[in-house]
Amino acid sequence: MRKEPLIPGIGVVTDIRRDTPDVKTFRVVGLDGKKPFEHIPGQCAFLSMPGIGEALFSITSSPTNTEYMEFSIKKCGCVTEWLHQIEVGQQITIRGPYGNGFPVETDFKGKDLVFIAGGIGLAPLRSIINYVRDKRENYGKVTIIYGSRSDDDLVDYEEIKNEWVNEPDFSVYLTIDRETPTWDGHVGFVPNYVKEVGLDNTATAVLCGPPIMIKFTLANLQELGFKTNQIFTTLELKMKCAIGKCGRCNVGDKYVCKDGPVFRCDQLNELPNEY
Amino acid sequence: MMKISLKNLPELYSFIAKKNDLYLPIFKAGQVDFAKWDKDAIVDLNKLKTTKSAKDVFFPQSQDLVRFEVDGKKISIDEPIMPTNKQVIFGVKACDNRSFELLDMAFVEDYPDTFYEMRRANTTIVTLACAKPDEACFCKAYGIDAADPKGDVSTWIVDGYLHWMPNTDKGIELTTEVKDFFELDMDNSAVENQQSEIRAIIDRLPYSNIDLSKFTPDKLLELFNSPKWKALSEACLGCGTCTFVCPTCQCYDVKDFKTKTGVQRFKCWDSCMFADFTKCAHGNTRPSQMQRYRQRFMHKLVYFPSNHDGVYSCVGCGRCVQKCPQMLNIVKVIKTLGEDK
Amino acid sequence: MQEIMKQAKLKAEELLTKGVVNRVIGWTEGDFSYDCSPATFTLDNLDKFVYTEFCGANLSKYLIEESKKEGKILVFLKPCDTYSFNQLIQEHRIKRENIYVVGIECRGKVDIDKLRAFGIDGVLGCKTEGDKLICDTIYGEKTVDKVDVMLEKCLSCKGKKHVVYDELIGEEVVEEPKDRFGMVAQLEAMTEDERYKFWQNELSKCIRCNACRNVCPACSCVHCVFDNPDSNIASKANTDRFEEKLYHIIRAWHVAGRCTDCGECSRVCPQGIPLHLINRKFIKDMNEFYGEYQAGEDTETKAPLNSYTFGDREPHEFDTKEGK
Amino acid sequence: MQVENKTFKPTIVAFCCNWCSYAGADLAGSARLSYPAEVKIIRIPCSCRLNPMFILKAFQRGADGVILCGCHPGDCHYTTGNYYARRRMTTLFSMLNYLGIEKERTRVEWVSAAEGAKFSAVMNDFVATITALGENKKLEDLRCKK
Repeated sequence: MRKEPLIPGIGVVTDIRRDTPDVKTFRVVGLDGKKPFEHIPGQCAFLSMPGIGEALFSITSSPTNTEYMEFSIKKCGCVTEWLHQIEVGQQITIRGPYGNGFPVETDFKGKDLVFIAGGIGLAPLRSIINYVRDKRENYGKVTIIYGSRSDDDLVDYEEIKNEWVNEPDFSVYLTIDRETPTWDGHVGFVPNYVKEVGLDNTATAVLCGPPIMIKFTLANLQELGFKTNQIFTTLELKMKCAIGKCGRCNVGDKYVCKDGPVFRCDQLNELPNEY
Repeated sequence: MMKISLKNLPELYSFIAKKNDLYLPIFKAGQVDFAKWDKDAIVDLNKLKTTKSAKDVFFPQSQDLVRFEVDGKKISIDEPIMPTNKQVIFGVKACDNRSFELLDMAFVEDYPDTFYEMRRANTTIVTLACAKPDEACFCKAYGIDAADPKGDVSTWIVDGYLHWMPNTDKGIELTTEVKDFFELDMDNSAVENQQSEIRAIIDRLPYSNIDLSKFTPDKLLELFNSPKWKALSEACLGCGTCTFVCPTCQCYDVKDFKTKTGVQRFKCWDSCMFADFTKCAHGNTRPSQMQRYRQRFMHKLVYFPSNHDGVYSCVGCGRCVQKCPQMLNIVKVIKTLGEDK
Repeated sequence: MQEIMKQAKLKAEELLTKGVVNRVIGWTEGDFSYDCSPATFTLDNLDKFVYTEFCGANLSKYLIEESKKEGKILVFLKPCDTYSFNQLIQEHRIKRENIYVVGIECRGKVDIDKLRAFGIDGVLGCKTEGDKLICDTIYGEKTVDKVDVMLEKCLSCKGKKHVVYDELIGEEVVEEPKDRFGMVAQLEAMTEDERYKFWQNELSKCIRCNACRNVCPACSCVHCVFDNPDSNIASKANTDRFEEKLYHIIRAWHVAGRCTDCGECSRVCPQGIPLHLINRKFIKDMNEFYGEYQAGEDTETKAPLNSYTFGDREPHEFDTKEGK
Repeated sequence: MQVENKTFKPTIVAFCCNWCSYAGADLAGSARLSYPAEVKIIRIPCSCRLNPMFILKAFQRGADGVILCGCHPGDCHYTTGNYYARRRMTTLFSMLNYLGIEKERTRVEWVSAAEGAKFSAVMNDFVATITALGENKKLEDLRCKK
């Protein structure tokens, strides 16, 4: 008999890392100690605790990681609050992968890539950035622009500082919204920074962050000469099933869970403005 | 074709109910709804429309999915109980029967819903022609023929007899089991007469020729941005009556309930008309009732056809026309938006 | 009825033209005479305004949102609707200064479901002639006594007096209030088990569409307890028989003492559950225990559950009444 | 039926006002007056705090009887709380009975901090009443039984 898609499997949290004051990264494996399932960058999984609720998170780890899966989760609702207080060894339920993911093997192949993220928006991008690092020969130059409220709020700062910046043909630009005593880098909002770093407008851009950042960054990218079919972003709406049936996450005739979460901007422009 | 006298139906019911869960339109406290038959049930085959549609039989209002037990940091999952009973649903009208095909598109395509699929596979559908369609019916607009209701077995009630005709293998199987209750009926004229009567009535129903031509996927943005939604949705209370009586509404919620020793996860009907439908930690993408109202009708008339080869997610049963507390309905939407060319 | 409608339309036109109000809330025509919906009008669409025997909908609740908007709104209220209006004023849910109330004559409204239950299917249009209702249907013309197909709320009318208005249209019909508590008393006279069976039968039809709550002028909370996931009672389906009872008991309780008995809950219930019988039980009890009180009669009197006396009866004394 | 009732141990939820009956229960304890172990006491700040939802939830979760104990009218720590509670419970219990719920399943008693003996007597009596009445079937939630 086929398995009911809404019935999850069980995963174990084997490591919890505090990234920022309100973001933790959880390492999850299956009961057999292996990675719960295979995925492509940008896809999501449903995590839940029975009795608390179920919520969809993008998978932060790269598919090239064969041992475990990671989720960077910001505390903002009831499920995430519960997740933030658990300890290593806690079992959770997990089902997935859901969504279309980034077109890493098609549209992105051989291209120069620009990743622009704000705050917890780095979570889905981290998956693809690490994927690109592991399959370096398939992709061109990589530019990463990442901003956050403060230096404390930079997700995965250690990895960025110690690994990403040293990667060949990688340029990493970090920025924070407001000056802090411990920060000697760039200060300013991401959309403005995008215009300052001198992007090559033939590259493919991938955006993820709060709606307001996306809105302004999009405008600025287009000013720089990026075409809408060169820009990709991810959407997030309320979901209950992730299989295109519960009827919540549609934007027009597209279901974010099934047809998304990754959309190209020209596709988005054809959809009603309800996200 | 075969026929059975209406007064012998209770015997037929109890025979079918021996091996199957039998669902019939049953009268209870003033309302007729599909419910499991037992010998005390008051069957009402004359009721044109049950209050709720027949979708409950495949997509019940609440469906237990899985039960968890939580012990410290450990979680265990109890295997779900699958609906393995054989079912017969009797007295389904053409519109409701058509709605099952639409629900199939929603639930069986891509990740199939196993509960739904299993119930579908285990159920034999016996339909019944609508002898007296009413003013709110507009099944004809969707090419449904209420006089020839299809399903696994079609039936007609004419002059004290129920005429029975199997259409599918499942229907033939059921017919073989129950054939002793029937007498052979070589003369189709009674049924044919009724059919032409029904078709004649339907032809003069006010909504039969409602114009759907405006609702095509390429008009998605134009329809979505129409300024008329505001006035259309003005009186909407945001209740779920239309969605819960609708045979094709399929949205659901997944919820947990803490039982005595574990957690029961269940799926239950939800309504896109409810204020909290799309509410989550970061906000609400459809904060106003106008947006929720628009979503429901856009889904039925544009989004669903766009994803399913132009098939509308409406069967013209007219339940929303009759049940909306403030008398808003899909026909008013079709007429209002359809009139601008 | 035609005459009243004409007067109401003229009044609306007059006040709109004079600029006393900038919009009107009333009822708009449908395709059949029974399907008129509440709607707002300006001079542009006033031709669609109707006032017929099917205008049962209470417009008071819409004023919560409407009275927050710019400018004054004209509202047509039937006598029973004015009680809800007063109650909302008392609860500070609507801004009186933004509303121009026109009381409109009412001689009882018709329930389309009752008409259907009477065997009159396929109604295309209706008109009143004296006490009769003449229905044009796809199956020919049918005539019924209007009183047989009236809304439950009209059969137990509180009286035809408007308790609040700026202006009246039509004559104020003099009518003795009808007995509202007959059915409640009948139920009280049953045994516990009979009553349980009655309610079990009725409440098990509930599909939790929330129409009763959403239409209720007393249910004006911005966030209902049943929509709060943290309340642990926010199930959307009556998954267990318990939930239908929980929902209806708590809902009736939350409006106890504020319910004006406008009867909208029973009118809108798609399953025909006699919800008014629950609300009226509270009203009847409070009348008997704490003295006559009619919510919405004025905007000053304290509701029974918001007040007390030293000598109130003790909780276990409710069963000392006759019956049981 | 008789046999069944003998083995039936009801679950009773007693909502006790912090200022009187909760102390009354304490006093009953220190005076070595017994009350049945079936009574589960929940302390509330005032009898007026009792949301009707609590009562229904108690029944849902398996209570067979619910009792509210508060200060005698006139003695409320907050002056008037129990007067409001009295009206609320009167109408609510009347409603429950109207829906067919046995009226014996719900009760309000006024027990002061000095009335340890009364507390014990009330509880014994209430448990005996509920035991005789049997299991709560009319307000049960089957999901809460598994």
